[in-house]
Amino acid sequence: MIRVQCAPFDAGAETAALTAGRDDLGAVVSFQGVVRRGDGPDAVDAMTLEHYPGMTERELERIEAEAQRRWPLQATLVIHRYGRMEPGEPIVLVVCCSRHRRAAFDACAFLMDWLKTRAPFWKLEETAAGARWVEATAGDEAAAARWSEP
Amino acid sequence: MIRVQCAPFDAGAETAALTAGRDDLGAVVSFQGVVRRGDGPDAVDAMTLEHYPGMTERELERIEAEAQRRWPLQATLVIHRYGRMEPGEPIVLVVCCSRHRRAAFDACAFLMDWLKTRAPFWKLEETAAGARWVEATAGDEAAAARWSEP
Amino acid sequence: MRIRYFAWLRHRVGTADEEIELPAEVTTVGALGDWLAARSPGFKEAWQTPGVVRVAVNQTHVTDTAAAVKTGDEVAFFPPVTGG
Amino acid sequence: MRIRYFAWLRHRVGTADEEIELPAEVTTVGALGDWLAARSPGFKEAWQTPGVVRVAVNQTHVTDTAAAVKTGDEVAFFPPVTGG
Repeated sequence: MIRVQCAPFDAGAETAALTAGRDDLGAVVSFQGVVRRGDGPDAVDAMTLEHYPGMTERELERIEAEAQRRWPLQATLVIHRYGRMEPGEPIVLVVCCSRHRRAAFDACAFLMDWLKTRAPFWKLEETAAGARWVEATAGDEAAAARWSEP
Repeated sequence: MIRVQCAPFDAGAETAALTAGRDDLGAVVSFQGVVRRGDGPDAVDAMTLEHYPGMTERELERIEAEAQRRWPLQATLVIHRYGRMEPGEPIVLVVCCSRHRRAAFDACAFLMDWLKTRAPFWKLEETAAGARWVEATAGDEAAAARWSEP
Repeated sequence: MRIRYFAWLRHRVGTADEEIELPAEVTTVGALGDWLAARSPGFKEAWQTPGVVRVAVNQTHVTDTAAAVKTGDEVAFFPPVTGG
Repeated sequence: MRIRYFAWLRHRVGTADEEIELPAEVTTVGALGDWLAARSPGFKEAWQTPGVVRVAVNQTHVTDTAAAVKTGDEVAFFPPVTGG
């Protein structure tokens, strides 16, 4: 299940709803990304996430389907916010449920790595020196590349 | 922070309490282990976790300290239950917070792999055929071995 | 054809989207980018810098500049994504 | 010296813990296991099967059967752990 929304979410409540009443899940792995203030002159006062409505949903669905193809997952959830948010607020939530922990861990890391390099979101940070667009990193590209199939 | 308890826990509430008021965390990765019913004649009606009071806490503290030594973690939480629990109930919760997702993912997987092979817990499963002690698996040993340092 | 721009590329071009009449000779993503670059100095600079502009045709990533485009498509240009 | 047994080893031995008077010649984990095995057929069978019995001395895992034990220590014997 994927969801793109402006409003904050409650990671615990979302995860609880996903797993409610189920006795077939052995492992529930979740990732939550949070706006980080940072230090010194680079400290972030707020962040605005722009996205590409329509393509965002399609791309997240593709990424989720790819994770389900690669690992035996019993339930998955991806929530990604857009709009303005302040340090400490949640940006993204990915939850993967599987019988065994390794599949749940790998699928969750994979979803984040692909999401970081494929989902059409762009971060605009507000700092004391003004607003600036966050640049993509080679580290994120490398992280996504480790999931490439032969 | 580590905790050993008989009572169930609320993973969402525990994670929220760990991260409350913090704006320096970029990535929050959590693992929750759940009693799995299973299928057919092996289906589990309930499970009782025996442990070694005193050593359990010491061992979990050692494992947590080792994770903090290996990765730049800003907050960690390990909760492990003992006693009788039914399918769908939580057994263990591990939460790792870091600035970056890779450290949080790796530390959380490491904590689970070491916990699985070092923390003195033993599972007794109740099935239609009677009670039986769960056997340790070579897979868990292999999972723990991948974190060995040169 | 609808053209969309995102993030700082949107600022450079000065618009979030525009409707264009696709010239008959423009049949690929590469040719479309070149044609748009001729109309917009801000877009041209980014378009000519390797690795800076990404393209989606009908909301699907396209990495080959030889990929086909035609009237009715929605084509988006944007910087590398930074979500998550 | 306090000896503790856990999980199915506790069933085999028939007790969760016992106080023993450590003989002077028993100074290692290996010798202690052998000495206990001579007293308990259930323990002996498990102790003599490789990889089945794990040991902790004063609540710390010990893998070397040459590790020292002395009066006042708490020594625990148990199967491979299966928590998590």
